[in-house]
Amino acid sequence: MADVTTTEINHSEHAPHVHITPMWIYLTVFFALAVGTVLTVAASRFDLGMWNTPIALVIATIKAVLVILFFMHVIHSPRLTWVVVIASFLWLGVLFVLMFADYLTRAWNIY
Amino acid sequence: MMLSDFPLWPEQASTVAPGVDALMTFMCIVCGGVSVLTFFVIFILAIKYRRTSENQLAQDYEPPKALEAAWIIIPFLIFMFMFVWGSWLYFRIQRVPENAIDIYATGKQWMWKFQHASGQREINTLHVPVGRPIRITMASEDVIHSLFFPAFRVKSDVLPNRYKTMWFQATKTGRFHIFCAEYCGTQHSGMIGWVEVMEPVDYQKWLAGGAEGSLASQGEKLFQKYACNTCHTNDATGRGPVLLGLYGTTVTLSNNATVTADENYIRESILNPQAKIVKGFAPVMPTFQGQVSEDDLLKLVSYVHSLGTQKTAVVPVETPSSKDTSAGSPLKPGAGIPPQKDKGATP
Amino acid sequence: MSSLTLHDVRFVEPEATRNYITQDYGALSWLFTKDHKRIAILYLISITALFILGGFFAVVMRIELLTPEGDLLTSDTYNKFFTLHGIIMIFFFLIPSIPAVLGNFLLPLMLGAKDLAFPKINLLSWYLYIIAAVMGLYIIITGGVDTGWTFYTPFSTQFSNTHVFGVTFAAFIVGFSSILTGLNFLVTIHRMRAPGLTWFRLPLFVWAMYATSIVQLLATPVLAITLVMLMFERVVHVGIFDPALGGDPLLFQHMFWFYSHPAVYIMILPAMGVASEVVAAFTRKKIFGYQFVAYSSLAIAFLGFLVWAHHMFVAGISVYSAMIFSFLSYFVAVPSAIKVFNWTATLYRASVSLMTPMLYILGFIGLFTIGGVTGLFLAAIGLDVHVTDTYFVVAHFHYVMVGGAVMAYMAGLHYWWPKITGRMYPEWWARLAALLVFAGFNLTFFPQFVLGYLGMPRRYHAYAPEFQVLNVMSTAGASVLAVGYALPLCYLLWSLWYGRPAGPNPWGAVGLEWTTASPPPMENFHETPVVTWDAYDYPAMMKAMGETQNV
Amino acid sequence: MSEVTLGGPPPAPQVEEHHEHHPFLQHHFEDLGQQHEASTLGMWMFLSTEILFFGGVLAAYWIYRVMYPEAWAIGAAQQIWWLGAINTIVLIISSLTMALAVRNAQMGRRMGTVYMLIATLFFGTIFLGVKMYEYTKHWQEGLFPGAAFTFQWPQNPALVPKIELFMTFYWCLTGLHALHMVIGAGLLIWFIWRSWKGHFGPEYYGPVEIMGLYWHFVDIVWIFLFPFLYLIHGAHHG
Ligand code: HEA
Ligand code: HEA
Ligand code: HEC
Ligand code: CUA
Ligand SMILES: [Cu+2]
Repeated sequence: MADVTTTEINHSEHAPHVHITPMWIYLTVFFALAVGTVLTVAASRFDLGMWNTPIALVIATIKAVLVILFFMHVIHSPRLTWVVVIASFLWLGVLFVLMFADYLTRAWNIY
Repeated sequence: MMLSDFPLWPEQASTVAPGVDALMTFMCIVCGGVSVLTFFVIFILAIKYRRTSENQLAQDYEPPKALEAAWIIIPFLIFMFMFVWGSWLYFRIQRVPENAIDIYATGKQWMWKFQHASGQREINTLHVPVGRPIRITMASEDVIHSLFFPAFRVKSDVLPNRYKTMWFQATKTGRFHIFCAEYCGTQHSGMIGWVEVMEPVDYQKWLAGGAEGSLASQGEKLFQKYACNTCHTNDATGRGPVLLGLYGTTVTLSNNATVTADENYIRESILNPQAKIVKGFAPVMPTFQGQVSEDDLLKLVSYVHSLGTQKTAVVPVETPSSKDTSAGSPLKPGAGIPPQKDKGATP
Repeated sequence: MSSLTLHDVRFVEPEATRNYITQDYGALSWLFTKDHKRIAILYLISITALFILGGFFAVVMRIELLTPEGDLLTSDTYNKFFTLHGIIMIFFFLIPSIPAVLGNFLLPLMLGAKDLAFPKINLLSWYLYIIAAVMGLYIIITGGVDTGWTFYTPFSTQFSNTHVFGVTFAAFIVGFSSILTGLNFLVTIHRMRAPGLTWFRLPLFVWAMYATSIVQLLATPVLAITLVMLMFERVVHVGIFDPALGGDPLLFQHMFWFYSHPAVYIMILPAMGVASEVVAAFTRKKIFGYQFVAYSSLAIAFLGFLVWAHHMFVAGISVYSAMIFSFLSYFVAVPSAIKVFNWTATLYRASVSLMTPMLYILGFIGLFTIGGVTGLFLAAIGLDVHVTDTYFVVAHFHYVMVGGAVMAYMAGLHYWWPKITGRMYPEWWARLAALLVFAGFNLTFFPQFVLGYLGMPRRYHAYAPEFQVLNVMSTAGASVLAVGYALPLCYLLWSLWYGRPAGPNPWGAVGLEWTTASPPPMENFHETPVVTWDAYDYPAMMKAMGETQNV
Repeated sequence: MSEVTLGGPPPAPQVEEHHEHHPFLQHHFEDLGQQHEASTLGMWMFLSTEILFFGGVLAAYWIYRVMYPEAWAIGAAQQIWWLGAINTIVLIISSLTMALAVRNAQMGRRMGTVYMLIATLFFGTIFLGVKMYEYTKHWQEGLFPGAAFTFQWPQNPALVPKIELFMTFYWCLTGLHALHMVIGAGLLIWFIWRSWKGHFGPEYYGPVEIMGLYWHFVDIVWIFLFPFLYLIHGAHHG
């Protein structure tokens, strides 16, 4: 488990911990997201062969990670929040990987 | 009741059956053994360390922790052995021998239609030769069914819009059950039949039509001889109603009266078709009065009877393929999902 | 320390004059309660009603199956009965049973908390449950549904003309009830533990509920979205799962089992938690290999997500993925084995008392083992080809679900009944019922293994005559079973008025829930407890409790 | 999800008071810190279920996308990509304003929070407006699956059912997303009212933070939906 400690229960502070993210971080992230959107559109205008889909996916993932880390404050959150976020995507990954394992091998011959 | 009414082990009638039974025996011994051992230990301990006084506490003793490792590793190894055996058997069940005879099967609410390569069609009965591998290529016309031969220890789901194959090689002659094992609606439990395993010579004779079959199977010949099958096809394409599953159902007539399709009604329908016109059909069926002998009539009636009691509506359900512009027929192979292996011919 | 006897532990706190039952009166004080104990009682009443309803369908089915012909019911009615039986028992009885009743009641008590983290959400989840149940009942009255509890397409989307939409919608709603319960438990366990109550001091029931909640949280949404797609397909006639329109019916099965296989662990993990509690209490011993048992719950929760397609071995998945799923299915059996062996080892040099809860739990261990090992038969792909969709599977899952989960639920209900109601149940009647349930259960479902291997398919309204003898045995067993379940219904009700007052700790067990009054007061503890001992540490705990008493 | 914000006695906003008497501290929590941690953790767990909820449809979407790449490209070509792009930007802006609303609440700037929430609501509404425009257009073009689907593809009529399948996913995904937006907008209105009342401040900003988590999540979903539904590259544009 991520937090096997007792300190977590014995709160020393009474009020929630406040971490105020500086303004420039928000603006930078916003700018990055906007650029990402433009890039996504731009990349889709060209025929990049098999690379169109991976590029779109990578950009979208980077954007999502930025939102999660900064807008959603995960970067300053307790380890448990990280665990929850990563676990969710891990579980979704299980669904994708094992399902595709079936579809992609259906046409294979039996030896 | 007699012991024969109370079987504990199914008949073994295919080449893979002993293999499946061997694995089953192994599983029963290992799992049964471990379970019984566990129960025995629990039983002994529960008696031996029974609480004798209200306030008695447990002794301050812990079994060695190494036990923990033992009962993680040993079961795991046993499990892996089961996995390997099971998969090996599965591949044996899946891998079709080269020289297999092809038979085509269609599942449909609620009947099995089989078609032999030489053109014979049959319903809910399947004739196969003993000692020859048989490959069945199959698809469903509506929902998912599952073709199950308990005596052969094989079954396979039958999917709409996609071909699947299964195979078996019978090892003894006789009659064995065919069941539909995937729930498919009202008459799921009536979607049953028999597989008749014959000597290859008899099978050849049967294929050639030379064999003296039952009344019904002779009726089937007559059905072709009198060209009934030109109008009464197995799907809704003919000019006459589908007779599959007719027997025993309630038929609505053109005057909205209803009548139960029993032997008499069938007989009358053959001899005097205009007497009762089925709703939704034109009165185009010719009379066979004077052309069919009583003998033959009986065979015809018993054939129609044998088509079973599976159908609920007189007008067959449309297959849900009307919108499928790409496949045309719902049975077109490869429409949709890549088939496991291209098996070529269509039923 | 050695001068202390268990009698010292028996009376820890004076009986509270006002407890959660007597705090307020009137129906509204119950319907709008936010107290976790009251919500547990609401759940107890509702799931008992639905269990009886599901049992009614089962009994009628069994009577129908006395003869090979379909004579008592029409085919359509029979099909509706097993569908409703399956849906009610799984979604409306077994999934909420231990978590929503015992978990709700006990979790805050075991954690030394005043309530769950989100009391209003807890109440909301009961309301969702009730809304779904009422929808279900309405549908039963107006015609039922006949798809089987698995809702396989294309039958459910195109062919069935029963209330598929309504039932899937009800299942969708009850799914959210389950998600909210799981979420509430997870947050409570993480954030509301009493001072000193570290992870490895938690009772194993809490570990089990923790693992269960993870599964509820991460599996149920996939069922929800699958049902949404099914409903959309049925209403708008699109082709997500319709082969004629390019869809793939196997996709539905994949997504359905992505939830429904983990769901079987939603049912068995809490049962395993109850088993650990009861074994510890009735052997007065720390569960052997505590940490292994705790971690095995998490292992089951995780590995349980990797095996779903073992329900589809003959459905048309690729042979290679069938192999992968078979392989992984054996992995999930390892942690289950760990638990069974550790419970057994705990009995060694213990102080074993065979009171009713322990009887049920010994039954649970035995029957779960049989159910579990027959799961190994099914996971062997070559063998599954023969036994899938036969009564062998029916026997397997009743062994794990009824022999396993329901037995454990009965054990837990008896074990904590004094805590919940403040009254003892009549011990001898309870033992008799436990034995009847055990005997009736085996007679009902053991013959079904044989039937399945002989080849009798499941969901069969009429069957081949040679299967009759075994079916008659099974029906006979079911009637014993019904009596076995009817008895507790009577004597537990009786005990509410006439039962002997229990006192805070009738079993001489350790655990925070036994340190407060029975029934517990409104906020559980007069003072937030401080935990300085490990779970099931009898000597330490007795010392601590003795000190409390001496104060 | 917003459990914390539901409860408590009627507000009596004040500047300094001991934590145990804070009007929004619920009886079963020890202190505001514990309450805050519990509610954000609860929200994150709720978002896990949301991830798997949307993930379920996306898994199905990808299976068919791999099966029918051509139909998917044609389907995506039926979308007006620049409307999608505008909506993406609009949603990103709303995410920024949402984040700033949380920041203002943390810093105890009451009106700042209110203005930023109003801005978020404003951009959310624009998004929904554009979406409605697209929906009507699709409906008129016969791009709604089922009986209403009249779309033709003369180049290869066999692809029409698969294009319909694409559109099914389009409607499912964007529909679920829009539903989340509508719920979010409703919550925003309520939050605007509450912030205006001055319920939130440095020691009690949890609910705004939670609202923000929800809103950002909905944004993330769209970040994926935009390329998945509007920008599939295929060689067969009509
Ligand atoms: C509580 C519910 C529950 C539980 C816990 C399980 C547990 C398991 N199940 Fe079961 N299962 C169901 C409920 C459950 N199942 C249901 C409802 C269905 C049918 C659904 C439907 O179609 O309607 C089903 C169907 C089902 C199938 C599909 C059958 C088919 O349709 O063809 C399979 C196949 O692999 C399977 C396997 C397993 C396995 C490997 C386990 C394992 O987790 C079991 C692990 C436990 C043990 C193994 C016992 C303890 C171990 C020991 C004592 C070790 C010693 C043993 C040895 C060394 C041999 N189950
Ligand atoms: C938790 C889950 C659960 C539980 C507890 C049960 C309990 C029982 N089930 Fe269950 N069963 C399923 C889950 C469950 N089942 C599922 C998922 C299916 C598959 C459905 C499908 O195929 O879609 C199934 C299918 C199924 C079948 C197969 C149907 C078929 O395939 O054709 C049968 C047949 O015997 C059966 C029998 C029983 C019996 C006799 C009980 C008994 O244990 C019930 C005993 C309980 C009572 C009788 C009620 C309480 C009693 C009283 C209050 C006393 C008074 C009442 C009377 C005297 C009537 N069940
Ligand atoms: C020219 C086409 C044609 C031929 C040939 C034909 N039928 Fe028919 N049959 C029909 C039509 C049309 C109906 C429905 C109208 C009616 O009831 O007369 C029908 C109805 C029937 C029915 C009643 C079906 C029901 O659903 O209730 C039976 C039984 C039947 N035919 C048997 C036979 C048999 C046996 C033969 C051959 C010996 C035969 N038919 C030859 C066209 C034909
Ligand atoms: Cu066909 Cu069951
Ligand atoms: Cu399973």
